[in-house]
Amino acid sequence: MKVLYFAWVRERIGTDCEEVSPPAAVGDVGSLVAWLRNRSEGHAEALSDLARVRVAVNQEAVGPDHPVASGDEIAFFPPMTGG
Amino acid sequence: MKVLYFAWVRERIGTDCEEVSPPAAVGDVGSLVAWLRNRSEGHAEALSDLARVRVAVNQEAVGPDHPVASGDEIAFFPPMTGG
Amino acid sequence: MIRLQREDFDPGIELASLGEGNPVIGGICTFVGLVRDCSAAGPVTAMTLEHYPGMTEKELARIEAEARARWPIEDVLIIHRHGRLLPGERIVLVATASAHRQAAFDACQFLIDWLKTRAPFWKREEGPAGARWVEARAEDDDAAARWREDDRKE
Amino acid sequence: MIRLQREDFDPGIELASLGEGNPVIGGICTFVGLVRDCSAAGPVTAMTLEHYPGMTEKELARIEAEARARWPIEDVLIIHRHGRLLPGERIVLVATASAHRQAAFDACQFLIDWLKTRAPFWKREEGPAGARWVEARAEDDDAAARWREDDRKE
Repeated sequence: MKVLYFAWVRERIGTDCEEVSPPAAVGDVGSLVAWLRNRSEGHAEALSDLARVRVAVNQEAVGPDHPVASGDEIAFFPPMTGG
Repeated sequence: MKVLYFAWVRERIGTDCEEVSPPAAVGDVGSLVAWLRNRSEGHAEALSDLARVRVAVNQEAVGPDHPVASGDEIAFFPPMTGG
Repeated sequence: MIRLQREDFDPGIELASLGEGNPVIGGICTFVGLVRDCSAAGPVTAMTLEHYPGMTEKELARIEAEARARWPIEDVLIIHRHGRLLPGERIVLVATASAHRQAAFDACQFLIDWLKTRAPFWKREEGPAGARWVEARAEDDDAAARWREDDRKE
Repeated sequence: MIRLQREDFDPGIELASLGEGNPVIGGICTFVGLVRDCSAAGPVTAMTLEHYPGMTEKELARIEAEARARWPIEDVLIIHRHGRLLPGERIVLVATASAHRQAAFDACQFLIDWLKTRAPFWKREEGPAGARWVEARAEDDDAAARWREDDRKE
């Protein structure tokens, strides 16, 4: 699956996009976040507090229980500040 | 004093402006209206129902108790419908 | 700024100078009112706006002053036309510029609500059945009543 | 209509075609957001708007659809810029055309309120002390929360 990062999440992780292949047990957003935290110190820090980070699966805002599957586009970013 | 009429008040009275010299006893808007009603059938009809007519004295909206004096500009018109 | 005129106006040109170069402004809210081809009373082929020269300018100035007293507004523009207009033509433009969007929205809505019930304009509609004076609408009175006189934010 | 672009836009030109020739339209409400030279965090010398290409367009389309479901809107225009902007520059334009002014005002305010909390844009401000990501504001969440999901007028 493709994982995208935006704004300060992107800066802390150090990349805007990565292809990842988590184990089959990673079936929802919450377990994906737990798995991503182990990839680097930047991941651990950026994704440490899920209250500060929003998630989209296939370009739609979702909660931590939302399923994820290979082929999905998952994005992590701070609360929006446009307009 | 100068009396102005607008919209359907103007049409019913048949003029947009007249100079009038009411007796000294005519000291407020209410008594002026009562006096104007005697000038013509058009006046009587246009000013018959004060709930349907607004009044301005010297270009400021006022109520029936507002004083009027010679030299004043008094206007009668329906509720506003601009914008 | 207040303008009363017979001729049409170009909202783009008018808005370009609103609060120009004032870096405090974060939002501009604009309302433009147009002649519809149909009203509560039926089809409308034309509309004539009568007004009270002298009082109109004064009343619009009072309404602008009231808005400025209630909200932190950086700039205001009110343009109102009079004379005979056809469906689709612009009647009125009200615009407010403020540091904050809520103040811009509230002040703009206040201005058009008060203008509709306080500025001395009267509309006469023409239709297939002849001409008729537009009746004041209870909804407009209700809209204006939202902004009570004693509601100043100061 | 929704447009996402780096370059500036001319509100006058954009609004000219909004609901053009639709004689049902009685009111057009427009909000334009500008870069201020000062924010809650201090002086601002420039601002960069990052966004999520693909999701941004989808989210703006969802927000437009929601507004059309809630109010009798004849036309909608949303233009949002991204990239680096200087104080005084336009960021966003939201405009709504409706038969009635209250619907135009409400829908316009709804669109900007939802856009601020739902469209994937992030602002990075530059100032004398360096650059910082703008924090989401509780006021914007409160403004968006006025329009509850289950509040559809239909």
